[in-house]
Amino acid sequence: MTTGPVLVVDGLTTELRRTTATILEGVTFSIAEGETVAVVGESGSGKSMLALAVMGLLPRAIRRTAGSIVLGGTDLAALSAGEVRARRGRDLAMIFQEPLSALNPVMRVGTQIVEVLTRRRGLPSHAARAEAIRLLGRVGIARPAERFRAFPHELSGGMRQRVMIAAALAAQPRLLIADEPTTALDVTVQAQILDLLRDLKRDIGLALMLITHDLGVVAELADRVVVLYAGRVAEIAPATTLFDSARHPYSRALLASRPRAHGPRSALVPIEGAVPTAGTMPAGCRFRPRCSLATVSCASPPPLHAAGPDHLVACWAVQ
Amino acid sequence: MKTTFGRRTMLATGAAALACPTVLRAQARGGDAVLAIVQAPPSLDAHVTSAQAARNVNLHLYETLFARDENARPVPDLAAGVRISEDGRTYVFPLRSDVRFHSGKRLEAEDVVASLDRCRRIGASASLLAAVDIVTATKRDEVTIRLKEVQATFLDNLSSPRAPIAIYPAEEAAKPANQIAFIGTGPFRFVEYRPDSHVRLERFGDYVPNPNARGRDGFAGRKEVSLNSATFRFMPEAGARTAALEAGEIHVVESVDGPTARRLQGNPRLAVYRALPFAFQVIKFNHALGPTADVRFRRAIVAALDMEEIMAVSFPDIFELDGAWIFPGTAFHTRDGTERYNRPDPALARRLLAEAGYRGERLTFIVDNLRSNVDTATVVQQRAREIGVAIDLSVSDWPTVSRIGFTPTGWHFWAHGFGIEPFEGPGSVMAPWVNGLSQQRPDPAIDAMFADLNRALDVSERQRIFARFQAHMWEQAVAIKAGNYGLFQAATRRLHDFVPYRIPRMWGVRLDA
Amino acid sequence: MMEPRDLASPAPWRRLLASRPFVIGGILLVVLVLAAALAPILAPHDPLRGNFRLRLAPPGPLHWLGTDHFGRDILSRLLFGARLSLAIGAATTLASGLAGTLIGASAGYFRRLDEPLMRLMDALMAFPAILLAMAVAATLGASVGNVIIALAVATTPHTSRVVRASVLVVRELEFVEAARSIGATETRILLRHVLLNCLGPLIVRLTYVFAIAVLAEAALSYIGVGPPPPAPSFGNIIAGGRDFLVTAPWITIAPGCAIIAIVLALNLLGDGLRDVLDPRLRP
Amino acid sequence: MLVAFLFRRLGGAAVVFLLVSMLAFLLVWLIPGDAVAVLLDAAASPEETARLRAALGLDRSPLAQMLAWYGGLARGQLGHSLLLNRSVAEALLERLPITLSLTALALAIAVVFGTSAGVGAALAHGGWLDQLLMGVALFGLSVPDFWLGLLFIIVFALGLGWFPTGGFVPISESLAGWARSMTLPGLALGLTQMGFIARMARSSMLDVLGQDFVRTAEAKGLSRSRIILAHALPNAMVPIVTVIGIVTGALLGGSVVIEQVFSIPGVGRLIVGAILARDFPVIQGGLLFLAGVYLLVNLIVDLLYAVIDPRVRLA
Repeated sequence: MTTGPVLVVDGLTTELRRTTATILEGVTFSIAEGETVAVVGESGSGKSMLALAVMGLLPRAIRRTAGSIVLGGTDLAALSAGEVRARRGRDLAMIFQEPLSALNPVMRVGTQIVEVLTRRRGLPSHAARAEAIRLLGRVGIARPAERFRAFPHELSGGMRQRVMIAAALAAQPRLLIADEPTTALDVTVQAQILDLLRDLKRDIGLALMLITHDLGVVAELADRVVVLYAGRVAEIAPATTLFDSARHPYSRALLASRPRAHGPRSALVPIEGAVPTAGTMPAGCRFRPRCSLATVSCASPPPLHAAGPDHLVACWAVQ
Repeated sequence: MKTTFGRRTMLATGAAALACPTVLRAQARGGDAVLAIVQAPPSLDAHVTSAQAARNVNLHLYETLFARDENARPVPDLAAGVRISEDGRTYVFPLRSDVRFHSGKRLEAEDVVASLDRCRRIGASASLLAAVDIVTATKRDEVTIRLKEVQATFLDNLSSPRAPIAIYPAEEAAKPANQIAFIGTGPFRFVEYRPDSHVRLERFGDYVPNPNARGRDGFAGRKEVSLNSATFRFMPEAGARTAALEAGEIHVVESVDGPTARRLQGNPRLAVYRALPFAFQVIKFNHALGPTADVRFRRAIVAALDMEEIMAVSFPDIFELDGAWIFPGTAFHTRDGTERYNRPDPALARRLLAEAGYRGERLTFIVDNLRSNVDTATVVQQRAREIGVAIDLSVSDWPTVSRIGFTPTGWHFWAHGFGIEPFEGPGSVMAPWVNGLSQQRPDPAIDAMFADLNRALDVSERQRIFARFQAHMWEQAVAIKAGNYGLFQAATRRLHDFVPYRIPRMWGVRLDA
Repeated sequence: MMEPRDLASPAPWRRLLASRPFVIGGILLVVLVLAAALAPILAPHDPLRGNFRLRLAPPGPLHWLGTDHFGRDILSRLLFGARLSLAIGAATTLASGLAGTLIGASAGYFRRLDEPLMRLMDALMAFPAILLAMAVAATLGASVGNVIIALAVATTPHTSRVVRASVLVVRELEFVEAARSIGATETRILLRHVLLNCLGPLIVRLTYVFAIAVLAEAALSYIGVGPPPPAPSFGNIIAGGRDFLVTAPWITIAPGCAIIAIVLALNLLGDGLRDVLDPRLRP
Repeated sequence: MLVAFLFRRLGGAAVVFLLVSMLAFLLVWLIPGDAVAVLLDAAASPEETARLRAALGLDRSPLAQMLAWYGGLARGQLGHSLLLNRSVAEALLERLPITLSLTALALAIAVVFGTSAGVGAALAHGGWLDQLLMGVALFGLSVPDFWLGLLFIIVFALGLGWFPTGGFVPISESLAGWARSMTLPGLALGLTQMGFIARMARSSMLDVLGQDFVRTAEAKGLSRSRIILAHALPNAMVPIVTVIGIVTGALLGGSVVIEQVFSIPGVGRLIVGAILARDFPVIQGGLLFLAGVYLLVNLIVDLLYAVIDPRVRLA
């Protein structure tokens, strides 16, 4: 199923400019063409930071200090800001958690798609308009020509997310990063958006980096999973493997917190304790304070090592 | 020649040539003079205002039957002369036959009748015509005025420039106050009035200078105009006035302060004129209220003041110390009573205060927001403080101050200038103190002297009465005359033959291109 | 959702002291207030007493900032002028605060009063404040008290709107409901809970009112409806120099700089307070 | 919707109008003195004063005057000035272009420079340019406008002679003359308000730049200029436009003093003069007129608000 990797992230490290506290540390993973890789973890684990780092959109206060981000053979990290900008939208696109705030409220949704087509793909405005309406139809918006003229606040949440996806697809990217694309939506709408993403993946062969804390979404969509904890990769495994035999204590705890069957969300069992924040990271294994299996050896950081075929884990307790 | 070349005026031209041969020198007509005046005229309806700022403009537009000459004596202007009956109650005024209104209409007796009636009805100086019984047009160009009683000053009154008894066309004289078209017989005609900006006048082409007069003479005389237009710009900011003059935007400045005048004198393109005396500064007391009702207290204040300080601060470089209640050099000027003028003596002041029983009550000095008046009040307040008298300044605009100042409560001191009164003569200087108008308590001595003055036909008798009045003013400290002040006026040297007067006259002057 | 805040807690103070504009503005203001308070000691001359032989003297060793046309020392007049200016500003602030709170709170809390009160405030806002003040001064006469009345009338509408807006937000919060449910009277709720929580925006607004009052007092004095002479208010000093812009520009320039110093200090202080007390307002 | 909105707003404006006119009447009743005092010198006798007062219709009771005035208003007339020899409407209309051109120029200066400075500062957030621009803005807020005007006169008019010290030249007469006569007053008035707009623009822009849709635009790979001009600025304009309404009110008030400083014959000076001269019909009409302009500007701001932000409903 996998051919060559679209994205290879190797040893990616970021830190706060002011305190030099690390946020991401040595993050390494790859995404193959047509593959969907889910990045999971609690809030604060650095998932969104990872997505922004790949996009080259790190907030001003944070900088990348080490590592490479190779997209289609080019190291984005070695490019200038302008060159990265030139890649965004064309090679890689991103959709966000809150489709309302992620859309410009005072610009018609059609224009927000058209500007990608004219400015990134160089289409003449007439063709861009037709293409934008086609894209709106493609992402499942009824009466697309009419909705083209709508403002974001005139659309439902699900439709807004479809607009976001259409705008992201407009530049025909090789990699789409979806940051919690369904979190802000109703359950039924969530399912529709997931169906749409699955269709697109199938039809276009899109590589998808899915940022989520919802293991249900992972189960539905992901080929492989990267478990992130406190800015470090805890475990990487094919989705099926992870669900069947997660090895890292944190992955297990995450899975345990997942509601059995399809119960209501409130049934989530929280993991005890909280993700440490930047600057208060414990030495050694960062999960150590919350880990029931912690031993003396956990005082030094565990390396990522193979725990099976295509299965990597960073834990001293796993051999 | 400065008259039109119309056939109709040829006769007059000949007369003018006889009267002033110097005018025969070839003089180019033309020039648009721009004058900066400090205050805007409150009205261009001459009948209803006695403000100085209004005269600046209105006496270019309108004329009166009689007008004051350079020495403030009444001489015929629109009238060709006057015949007074034996009983002194009938005045017959033949009108000059060559006079036209700016509307083109000829001046006739009915216009004079209507205008005089309007002044008696709504005029700001209607009291000047109080003695008039009836005004009739006895011929097409002859007006007869019948008085109720003999009035020695009737021609003075008729020619007063204060709120001029201007002659309007009859149809304008029928209109309410401040709703007229500005049509007169003056050497300039009205073009445009932009409130807060300017009034623009143009030479009146059909104007015929008074053939009976010789040369420029006060508000009367031959008013020959060579300018094409005169624009009066209202410029309240002193700095702006001088800057505009120096930049050549304007040609005449009505008023310049001392330090600026000194600076302008160094400018070879400008001429600085002194009009001194122009007016005098008066500090009034309220005789109806509190300590100022006591003559000892008033004398204490007189003794506390250094008039030089008051005048030097209020009118820098353009004042003269003079205790007389009429201008020096005029027939009525006298030294009687002035031995009490400007004798600063704080010890005497304190003693008088004690005698008056002043107990430290706070007194009110009302003053309008004209700078020189505020300055006068400020110096008085300061000096009074030094002898232990507490004075609060109450500065408001003129309407408020004058409303309060003519009531018996709410004030103790009030300072402002007397401009036109000393120019007009002893009657006008005395009038404000008659019936206690200005001091708010009638003073029988003044009232009696004023009645005597009106009855006395002999000049030396009138001079004696005025000397008594002046001595009384100082002896009783009815009010304080601080000194005479003047105006610095400045003009470009391109303006020739300019002579400062009560108003900046734009007739008889020439502006080089 | 806005959290009920307790102003007595030390946290805001610590944050205020960490705010650069607050500290700079505060220090500047303290210096100016001290200069004003110590005017009788610091002033080299009597601010009211002039020597007419030394009129319009340029700045020099005897008169550091020169003299006016009475020969009065400008520096001394400025020091005493700062007292007057600060006193007028403080009194205006107090009056605007009291009236604004009363009107704003009534409008925000009692729905029936809202419309009429706010329309009245609209009408007052539609009058340019300076003309309103002129009219008041012309009516009541120029005096320090009347300047304060005029400025308070002119600044109250906006203050009342700030209070009303806060009251509208706070009155819907749960803790007000909670207070009502345990049987607190309306007045008590209004005073204790609502107003206490509107205090942040109000304090910020009033700091700016203070600054506005100092500026407006100068403008009123300049037009001639401020405190009557010889009071050395900044505007009076500037107005006194109006006729001497060329011959004695120092009369005009020095008081303007004094106004800027005071207003700048107040604006800085207001910025610091706003950052800490009222995160919603960010002009 | 728009019609209903306008209708409602006009209703509100009518109420405010009525209140303003009543306040104006209250003032006229309370202000001592009347126009007669301006026409007469200090030595006028009581009889002369009374006669002139009657001639100007000032001897009627305040109630009668008020009723007559409202009667005139109902017929669309603002009455006749006591002193200016023209109707109040004429007096106002001949001043209108002057005050409007002054406030419009000042507003343009304040908005253009204020917005640019604010946006520039936001883009340089935290840098020296940000600090400099905001320092200047704060300074601008703290300078009395009339004093700045005097300073300009001292330096640029009296000192360098580049501009006239005051007065007004209509555009119709000379464009260059108009520009010369309006530059200093426009700057004095505009620069002090510029600080206000710059601070607002900066915080509004910072707010917008931190919002998700800007990140979306970044993610689309749009150019920096496109993001700032097409995405951030239109959103940042929403609060700026609201401030413009407030600033216009302040400018109208400020123009009253600036017109005094520069001797500009505008509406402000007309009303100040009318107050000083007790020209009651002009005071009434002038205040009503200014209130009308203020309400109109606020109405325009509300409409503009809806144009810029489609989420705003005119209700």
